[in-house]
Amino acid sequence: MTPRLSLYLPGDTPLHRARADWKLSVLLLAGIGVFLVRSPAVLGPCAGLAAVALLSVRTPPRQLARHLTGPFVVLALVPAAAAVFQSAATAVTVGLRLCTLLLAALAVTLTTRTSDILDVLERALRPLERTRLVNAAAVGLAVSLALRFIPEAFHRFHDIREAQAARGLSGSPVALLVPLAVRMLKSAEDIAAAVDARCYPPPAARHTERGGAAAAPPPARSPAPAGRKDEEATG
Amino acid sequence: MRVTLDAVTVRFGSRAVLQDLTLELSEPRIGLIGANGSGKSTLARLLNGLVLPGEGTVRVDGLDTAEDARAIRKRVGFVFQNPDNQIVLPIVREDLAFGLKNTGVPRREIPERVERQLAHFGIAHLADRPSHALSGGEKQLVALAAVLVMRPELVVLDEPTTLLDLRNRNVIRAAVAALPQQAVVVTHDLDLLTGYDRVLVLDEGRVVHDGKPRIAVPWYVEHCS
Amino acid sequence: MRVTLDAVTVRFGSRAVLQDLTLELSEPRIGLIGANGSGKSTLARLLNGLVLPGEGTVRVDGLDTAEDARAIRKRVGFVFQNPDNQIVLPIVREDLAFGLKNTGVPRREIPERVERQLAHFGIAHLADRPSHALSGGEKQLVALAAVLVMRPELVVLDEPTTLLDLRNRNVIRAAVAALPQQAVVVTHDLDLLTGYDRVLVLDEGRVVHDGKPRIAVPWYVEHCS
Amino acid sequence: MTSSHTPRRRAARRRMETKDVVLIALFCAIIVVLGLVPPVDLGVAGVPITLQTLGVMLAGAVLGPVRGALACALVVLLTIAGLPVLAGGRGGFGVVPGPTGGYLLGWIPGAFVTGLLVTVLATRPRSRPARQAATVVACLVGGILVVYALGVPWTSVSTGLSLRQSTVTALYFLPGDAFKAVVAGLVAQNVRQAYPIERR
Ligand SMILES: Nc1ncnc2c1ncn2[C@@H]1O[C@H](COP(=O)(O)OP(=O)(O)OP(=O)(O)O)[C@@H](O)[C@H]1O
Ligand SMILES: Nc1ncnc2c1ncn2[C@@H]1O[C@H](COP(=O)(O)OP(=O)(O)OP(=O)(O)O)[C@@H](O)[C@H]1O
Ligand SMILES: O=C(O)CCCC[C@@H]1SC[C@@H]2NC(=O)N[C@@H]21
Ligand SMILES: [Mg+2]
Ligand SMILES: [Mg+2]
Repeated sequence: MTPRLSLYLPGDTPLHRARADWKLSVLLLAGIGVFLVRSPAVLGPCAGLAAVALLSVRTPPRQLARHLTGPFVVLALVPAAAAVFQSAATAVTVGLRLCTLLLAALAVTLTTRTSDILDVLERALRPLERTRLVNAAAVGLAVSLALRFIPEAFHRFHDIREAQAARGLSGSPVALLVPLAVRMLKSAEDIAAAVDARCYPPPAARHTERGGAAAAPPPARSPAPAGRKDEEATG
Repeated sequence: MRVTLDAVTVRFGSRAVLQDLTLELSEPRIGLIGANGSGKSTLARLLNGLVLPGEGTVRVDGLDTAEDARAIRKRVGFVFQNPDNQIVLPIVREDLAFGLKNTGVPRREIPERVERQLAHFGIAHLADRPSHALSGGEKQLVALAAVLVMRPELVVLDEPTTLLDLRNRNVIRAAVAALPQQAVVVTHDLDLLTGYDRVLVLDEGRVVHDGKPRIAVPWYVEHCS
Repeated sequence: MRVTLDAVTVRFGSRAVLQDLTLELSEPRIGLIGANGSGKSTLARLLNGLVLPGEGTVRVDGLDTAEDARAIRKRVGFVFQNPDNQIVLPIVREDLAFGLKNTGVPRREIPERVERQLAHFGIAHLADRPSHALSGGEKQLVALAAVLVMRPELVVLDEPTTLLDLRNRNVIRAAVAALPQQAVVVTHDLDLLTGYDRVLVLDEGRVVHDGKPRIAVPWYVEHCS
Repeated sequence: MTSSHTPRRRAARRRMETKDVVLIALFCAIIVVLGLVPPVDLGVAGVPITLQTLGVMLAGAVLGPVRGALACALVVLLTIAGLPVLAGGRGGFGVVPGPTGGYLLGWIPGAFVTGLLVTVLATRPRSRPARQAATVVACLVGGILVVYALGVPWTSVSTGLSLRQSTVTALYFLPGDAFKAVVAGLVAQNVRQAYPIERR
């Protein structure tokens, strides 16, 4: 009923065992490198390598086919368009580039746990943290909350659609989205309260911000509480 | 109204939440009790096509919920366990009017029907309040009023008294008792079931007891607590 | 732990939801009852600084909630009325660990404490389930477990048994009774209050009765239903 | 600390509070759900027409520029992390260098500009229809102009098409996106009326 929330396929191949940060770094470098090269003599082997990497993952064929339909459409249509509008040489270059990237990315995506990728991203963000533009703990919380509330939003969307259908309305996007957004906004207050009530942010994150206790969010103060004054405007 | 379930199984993922249920529901007041996770809400949602059976069929007055969901929903009102899902418009009065507009009730009649329903529940003072700023119990009353104002033929209530105080619980109890319609009530509030015609006890997706409340409720208390 | 409210008033817009409350809460088990909308949840939220008083002060062991909210929240656990919004992480096990991480419990200890808490509530089998796919009652148990695992000194529970079946209600009742901590419980389930040390009855933002449950509960039943 | 509140107010303003993080995550969830719900048509060159752009405009218009942009950035982050959060259940690192990668990244400034324009244009006018119209305009500019400004050149780099040819492929999205901007404008205006929050 709810969508499956990860592309990761458990397994024990060399790529599964490889460290997530290595895999992602290689992917990133390949992504840049491939656009610096035009020669099919270089790009061809690259694409071959990517294909081998993907096959080494030993995905069940049916699942692999399903994962490849998206990239396949791109791989078929983009070079075709390039051949028609540009030249055959461009078509080959473009085709091999995308082939390399899409297959390699799929290989990495299938073999790396979401949590591991997020760990790497969080570590990559850490240097930025010193600039005070990024708060790694906040990013971590945002990702977790999003994962928690994607299925919840999905349920709510259905529930609202159902409740409307049960009451005779079907399919007006405005009538559907207004209550969804309002419910999400409304629950934000309770969720934030629940997060605060469990002592977020964690101590490490608090030290990175200046002054320990200052990092505690200023709580709602009535009669014009930070979290609630919004509602009063409704009157 | 007659609801029939024929060899119904519902799965979420690989877990069977309801298993091979065959039932006929036609009594005016039916209670549905059972442990947490036993499948009560799922069964309730089958009755108006909010959940469709993986195997088997559910028929409401002969209509298959998998095929005629729209027609069925017009006749089967549903009060959700969490009233937040149900309240769709920002002002209480508008929310009650919402369903009426959709089913083509003449505009002139709408305000009066809304007022009458609110007054009937003793919540006329909430009419102009923003629906999202109500207390839990207030919301539950509004959600029930919004369904009843549409005068469905069968009302399915999923734990309608959970958040209510004594007075409001009595209001709902009386309201349900006074309904001219058939009602199916899912509840953990066993007192609610006195005077019902039939009580089903669910356990792990199966009906393990089916009878008069006088017998079914003590049976449940003995076997399940 | 001693919580004191001194001439506290809370307004939403122009409506006073709590009016000039002066109270001292220090008994181990305190019940809070009253009609829907009487201000119970608002009072409960005052106790750990989730709502701040418009006028007056709330002190927890001498600390002002308006000033030391963080320190207070570490010591005052709060279980919300709607578990959908309280469970903040996608997997049950992660959700229980969340508060522990925030309070700096050593990483090695976390898994064990989580397991123990889940086992204590008889919901070890839910540990790896996605939080969104729990039934209503399962969610409520997880929400309570997630707060208790943090071992607060005072636990505030806002209607902790509303969605629970008989067995789970007994589980919670026993869990609350066995708490070494002080507990403030908001509830409409009056049976829950037997053996409590003190029960407050709220009405329109004022305490209208305050005493032993033996007296307060019948008083409430008589005056408010 | 309360006493020191006033002088510190401005600094405190800029810091992310829990509720901001929650709002960002929730609107990220809305954007993702909009990609799951309607049937998706994988059209020309595998570039999907998706309702997600509606969510992007909504994020900017309801939450304001900063949080709106961050909600989109979170979608991008989840995509890169390999979660199937894009229309048709796509995701993974491979999306970025693909032909639609520019549009995806363009969501971030797109939501930002939408939010900024709503703040500038739609909070002034007195009449409801004028505010409504201004919100729609903000969505058109932020959700289309800005998003395409990144998306079109990116398509050209990724696919080897010339800039002009890429622009032509973008026309394929235009009618749909214009419709979405109108819906997003109406929704945002209604939401802000039903449940106004401080925008930033
Ligand atoms: N959308 C869903 N996806 C996966 N599992 C689900 C879903 N909805 C319910 N379940 C599971 O199905 C089982 C039955 O759920 P249901 O909500 O019908 O129980 P219930 O009897 O109403 O319980 P409660 O008294 O707690 O409300 C539960 O174990 C629940 O975890
Ligand atoms: N955020 C809010 N904005 C405006 N009014 C509110 C808000 N929260 C609560 N109220 C109002 O304050 C009053 C008291 O609410 P509260 O939630 O404390 O009641 P309660 O005693 O817990 O009721 P219940 O038993 O129904 O949960 C209610 O009338 C409610 O409508
Ligand atoms: O899903 C992706 O691959 C990334 C987003 C691409 C969708 C772009 S956004 C602007 C334009 N309008 C649409 O409906 N789709 C494209
Ligand atoms: Mg249920
Ligand atoms: Mg309450």
